[in-house]
Amino acid sequence: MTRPAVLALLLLPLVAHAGNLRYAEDQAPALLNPVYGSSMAEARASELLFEGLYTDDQELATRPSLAESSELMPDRLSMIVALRTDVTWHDGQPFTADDVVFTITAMLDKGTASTEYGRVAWIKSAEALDAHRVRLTFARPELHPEDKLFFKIVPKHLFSGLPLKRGDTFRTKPVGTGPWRLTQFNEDNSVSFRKHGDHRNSTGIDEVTLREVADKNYQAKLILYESLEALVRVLPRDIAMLQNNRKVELYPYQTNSWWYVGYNLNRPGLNNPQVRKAISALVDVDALLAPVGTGARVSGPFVPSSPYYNHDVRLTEADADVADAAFVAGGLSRVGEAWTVAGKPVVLTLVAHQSLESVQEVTINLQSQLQTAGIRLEVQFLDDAAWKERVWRNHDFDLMLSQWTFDRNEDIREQFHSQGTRNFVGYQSPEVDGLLDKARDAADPFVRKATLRELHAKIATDQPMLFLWTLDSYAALSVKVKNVVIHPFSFFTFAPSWTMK
Amino acid sequence: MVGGTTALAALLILALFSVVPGDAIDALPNGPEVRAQLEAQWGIHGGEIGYSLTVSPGAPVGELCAAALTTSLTLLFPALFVTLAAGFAAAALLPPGAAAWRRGLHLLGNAVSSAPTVILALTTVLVINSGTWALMERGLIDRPAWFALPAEPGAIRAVVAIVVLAVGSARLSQVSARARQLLDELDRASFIEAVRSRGQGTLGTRLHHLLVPTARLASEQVPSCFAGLIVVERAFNIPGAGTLFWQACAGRDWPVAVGVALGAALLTAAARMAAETIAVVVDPRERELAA
Amino acid sequence: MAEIVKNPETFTAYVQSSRAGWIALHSNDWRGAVAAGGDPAIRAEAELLRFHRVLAALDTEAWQRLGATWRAQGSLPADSLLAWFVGAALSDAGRDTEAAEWPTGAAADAAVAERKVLHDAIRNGTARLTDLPAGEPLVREVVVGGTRDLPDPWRLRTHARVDALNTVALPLNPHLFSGDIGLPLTLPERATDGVADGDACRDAVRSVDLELDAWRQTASAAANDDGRALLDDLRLTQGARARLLVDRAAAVLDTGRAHCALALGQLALDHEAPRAIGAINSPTLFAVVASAQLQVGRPREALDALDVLAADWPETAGVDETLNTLVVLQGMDRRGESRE
Amino acid sequence: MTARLLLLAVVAIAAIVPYDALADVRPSLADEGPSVARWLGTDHLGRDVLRRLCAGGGAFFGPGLGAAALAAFGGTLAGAAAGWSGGAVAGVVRAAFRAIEAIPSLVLVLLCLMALGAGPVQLALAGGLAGMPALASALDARITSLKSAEFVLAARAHGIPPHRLLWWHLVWVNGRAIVAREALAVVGSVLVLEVTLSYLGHFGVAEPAASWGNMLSHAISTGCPNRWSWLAPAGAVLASVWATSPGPVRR
Repeated sequence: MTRPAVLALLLLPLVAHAGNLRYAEDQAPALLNPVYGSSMAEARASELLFEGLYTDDQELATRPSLAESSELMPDRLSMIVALRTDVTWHDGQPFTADDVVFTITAMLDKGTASTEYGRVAWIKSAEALDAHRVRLTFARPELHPEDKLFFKIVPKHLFSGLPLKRGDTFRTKPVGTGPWRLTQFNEDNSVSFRKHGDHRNSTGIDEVTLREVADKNYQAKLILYESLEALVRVLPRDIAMLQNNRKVELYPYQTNSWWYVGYNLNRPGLNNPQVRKAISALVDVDALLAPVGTGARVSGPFVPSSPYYNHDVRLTEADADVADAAFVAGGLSRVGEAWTVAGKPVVLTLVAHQSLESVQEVTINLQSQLQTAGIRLEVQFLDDAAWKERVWRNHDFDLMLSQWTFDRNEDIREQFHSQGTRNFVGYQSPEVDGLLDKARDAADPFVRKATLRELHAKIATDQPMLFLWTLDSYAALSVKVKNVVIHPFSFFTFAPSWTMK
Repeated sequence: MVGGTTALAALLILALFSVVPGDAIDALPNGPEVRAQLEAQWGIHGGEIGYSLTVSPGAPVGELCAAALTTSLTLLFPALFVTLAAGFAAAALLPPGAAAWRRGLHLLGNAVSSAPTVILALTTVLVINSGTWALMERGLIDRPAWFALPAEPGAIRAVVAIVVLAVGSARLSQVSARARQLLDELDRASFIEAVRSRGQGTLGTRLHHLLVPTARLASEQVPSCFAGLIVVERAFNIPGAGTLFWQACAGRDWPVAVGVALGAALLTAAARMAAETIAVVVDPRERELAA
Repeated sequence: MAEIVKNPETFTAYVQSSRAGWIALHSNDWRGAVAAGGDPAIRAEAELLRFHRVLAALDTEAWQRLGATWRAQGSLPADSLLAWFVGAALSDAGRDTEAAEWPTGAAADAAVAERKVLHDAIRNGTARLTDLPAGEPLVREVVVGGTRDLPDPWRLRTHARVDALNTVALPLNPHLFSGDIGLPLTLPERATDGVADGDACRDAVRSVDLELDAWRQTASAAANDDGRALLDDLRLTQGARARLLVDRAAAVLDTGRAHCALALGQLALDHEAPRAIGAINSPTLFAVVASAQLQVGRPREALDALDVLAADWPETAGVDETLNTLVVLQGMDRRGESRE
Repeated sequence: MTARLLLLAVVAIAAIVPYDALADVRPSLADEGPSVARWLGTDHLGRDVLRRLCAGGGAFFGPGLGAAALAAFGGTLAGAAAGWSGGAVAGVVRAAFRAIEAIPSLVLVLLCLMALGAGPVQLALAGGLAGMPALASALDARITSLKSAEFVLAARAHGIPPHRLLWWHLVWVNGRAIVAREALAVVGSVLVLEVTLSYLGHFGVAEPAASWGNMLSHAISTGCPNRWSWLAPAGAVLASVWATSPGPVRR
């Protein structure tokens, strides 16, 4: 990696501003392999690089992408997908049925331990009939299987074989079929993408640059200073500054995301609902929300405007008497200022991802509230690798602070089902499993809605998590970017049709 | 003399790391896999200094450090030069009986220079950005290409970084104080009187005699300049040895950290050796001492 | 408005006539303004009329899309009254050609028939709006695994009809401020592609904004101190701009330019308090944005806009249920994604 | 000189005032300007800026004193040994210190903190180690220059035992001013270290405890509108750096 050092100093690299869309993320994705995607930053970057068999059109209806057409068998247990023949990978290799089969079998393979396993669990097997036709067989009869074939396809020829591993070199040199290809990971934590020459539909923007700017405050200044063209999430307090600026357009979009404090139900004490209710009753959530910004409180795993939100469920209130009664019922005893169990004062550890927005304000505030109530809380900020290991894999924490973002289907199965791949808190409730299955298999939308509202009430009573709030979210784009349509979840789905003056 | 300093520095750092329990590689989520991969691919085993663990797993430390140091040198050498030039200029600006405004200016310079590099860097970026933005808002200037430090890479960002590096953490005030001493000694020196009495210009002799102490002064500034580098590269988003060292420390990647620390020690030792060789070449007395 | 800023005394005198009414009208609390009576009441009635008209159109569109999507998926239950409700909503809204595709005739259910009679009575003035039972649903059908709650399809149109009865001929422009500014917001001709149409409308508003900024400078320069205070505290210019944009958005929405209406609505929204009704964010703004989002194919985002109205306007509960059933229906077979 | 010591005394006394960081969190009072109750207003979490400023002094003063003591102890021993004995011992000691000086202080401190973990004791150790060479060589230079002075030769002639001569006459009488000044400089260097580490993250004083460094980075990252939330710590840092800087004549 020799670098003409002196030249770098003198050469004024004229970044072509015309076709270069620069957008900011709190943390650059460490891993660009869609099989292991887990953060929103990775989802957005994957949308630029990779494609699925089907995708959303601008009215969010399903339309073919890598697939040309498909034919569902009469018994609805299998389908044959005809693939496009004019698609090439970024490294020039042709896209074939083997890639689709490889991706599905890799994600299904337990050894891969893919975070996206839930999205292919319904496919029993996949086989390539010829270079451009794939047969998929399903575990259960499916009505509209193409609605579930949005997951991204990876190239078979760049992997040494199954099962895939998180550390594969593909993570730093990703190759996809998407409208942009990765040119390089730059030294200053930014990632550059360039238009994929022979992609079937032309893109209005030649280059896209992802720039990691950890400080949210500085992000808003950068778009004001026109050093960025797009900001995925604007902090509520920066909106006033951007709102009356004539060079920036604000696009409100709902990301169905809610924040929560998760209790580890496998830890002694926290597995007792009384103790969990007591802790929830200690926290004044409105005071917790104040330094973070504007949003709405949530009483369960859905956002208030969701069809599944049960408005009859009351929000948790900070009530010392309720907490004291619940603690005593939970077997704790008060000694002086602190709550103790078996003589020892209660000390809980809370883990949070270090690049979570306003994480420090929330954790310090929470520590303060719990300390005045007699519970000592120790906070650990984890970097990406430690977070994945301690939370995703080992569930090694007492409390955790994080947020979930859902697409418009708000499918919370992976979070609350006893076998859910994202059930970090270890919530096991046969009744909830039953309700989840009933909702999934319901044929009537009214029934699904009523079932999930009932689920909301049940989860709120069990309190596996203290549900906090959903934040108002805004994207800010420079007026130079035209023809902008933002996909509510993956943001860049319609980016190929954007244009830049 | 050079070998001695570097060897001792290396011994000290490595001794420090025998204290570290276990191996940072285990902190990695796929630690065991990466360790196995490293051992298979490059035949190394735990404790080897050769390869990065977390910053860019598997990359050879030597290569990483070399590349990073070359970038940092493009900041370090100009910064040293600026420190010396500004130091002597400030010293020359303040002859013993200087006017009040000169002394005031000198005091102000010392105050600014005494600010830690962190605060100096942050304030400089803030002032430049908001100042330019105010001018742009009023339409006095149109948008400069380098605008919005430190996001845009470019020569202006490098120049501002160099100035901050040269001035911060009392580096400039130390150099100007030492320069003042040297100039005073020179004025009182006997041979200057002799030359002046012969009616010749004394500039040539002065420069000749300043060369050796200036070289020594420069070599003493190298360690503190390198320390400032870590902060300046982080504040100005310049990927050099400072950023690499910081990422290594944050990620507990001690092979890379040790590599950069040794690089810094080597750099200082080399600077000292250069100063000594200049002294030997220029000053005959030093030559007898050295022989 | 320009001369009001110059000599605010005329404004205070004008407002004295019905102080509570003006305050309510200014903060878009129309029911309060109607209760206060006087000139503000007349203006509030006009606002209520348009607000309920936009909601009624949204309700009809929601029923139509729910029925059409369900029928397209081929799983529309034959035994349900839903199809009849879609027909009833469409015919009541006068969209007879589309109503023809849906079953019509006498209501099969007694409660529904009785509710239809009550609605007709209210509309011709023999009954009062308060006789209408507030709660939803109108009909609860038992289904495998649960119940199906169908909301009242006529409620919003009845509200609109009642508002029309109460609205007297208006002496002057319903919105005191927007009309007076005389801002030339001329929207461009409709572009073929929806999104391009939205961008064109956005640019038109941006050019008007520049003029508005200039106008505001001159106005506040000419005004004396309390004139300037009036301008800033009451945010008169932003309020007038919002009303102007909402007027145009509602008008453009009727001609089917949903993207343009959406752009105007988003530009009118006061982003500092995006989920609150206040001096700038009027209920009609949220109704227009919801309707535009639905027509642009984003029923989920329409729900977000309607959610703001749920607290103060109980009559929107029905259209909210219809819309979120449509959202659930569109995602029946999908498997959702979730990320941290 | 007295002004500098006075200022440091104020910082030391302010640091002793007890401050419960967590009890001070009041989000309802966030971002308030100076008021009667809170002279410097509050930060983004409603914490009193003035109280945190006082408590923040302790975050660097404690480790600073520890580092100064360590540097003074080690430095005096080594400096005296090198200065007095000369020859082989001096060579070894001087080479060792030149080696430590070859490594930039921030690099050495970061390596120590990475190895030993972050915390006030570790910061004191690292600061002391980094400050030792300067103190030692200053004392060493002083002693070697005085060793051959007449009064030392005369004292020797009068039969004053060498170790008493070294420790009392040379080190205490003549050297203590140097040691004091260098120790003061070490306290200043620990302050700069603390502010730098807090800006870089990871190894600084972790919130919710108060330190001038994390007050600065908190004010910057949250963009707190109360100017004093960053002006106060920045001013305090600059004043303290001035107070501990040993003045132009260093060596």
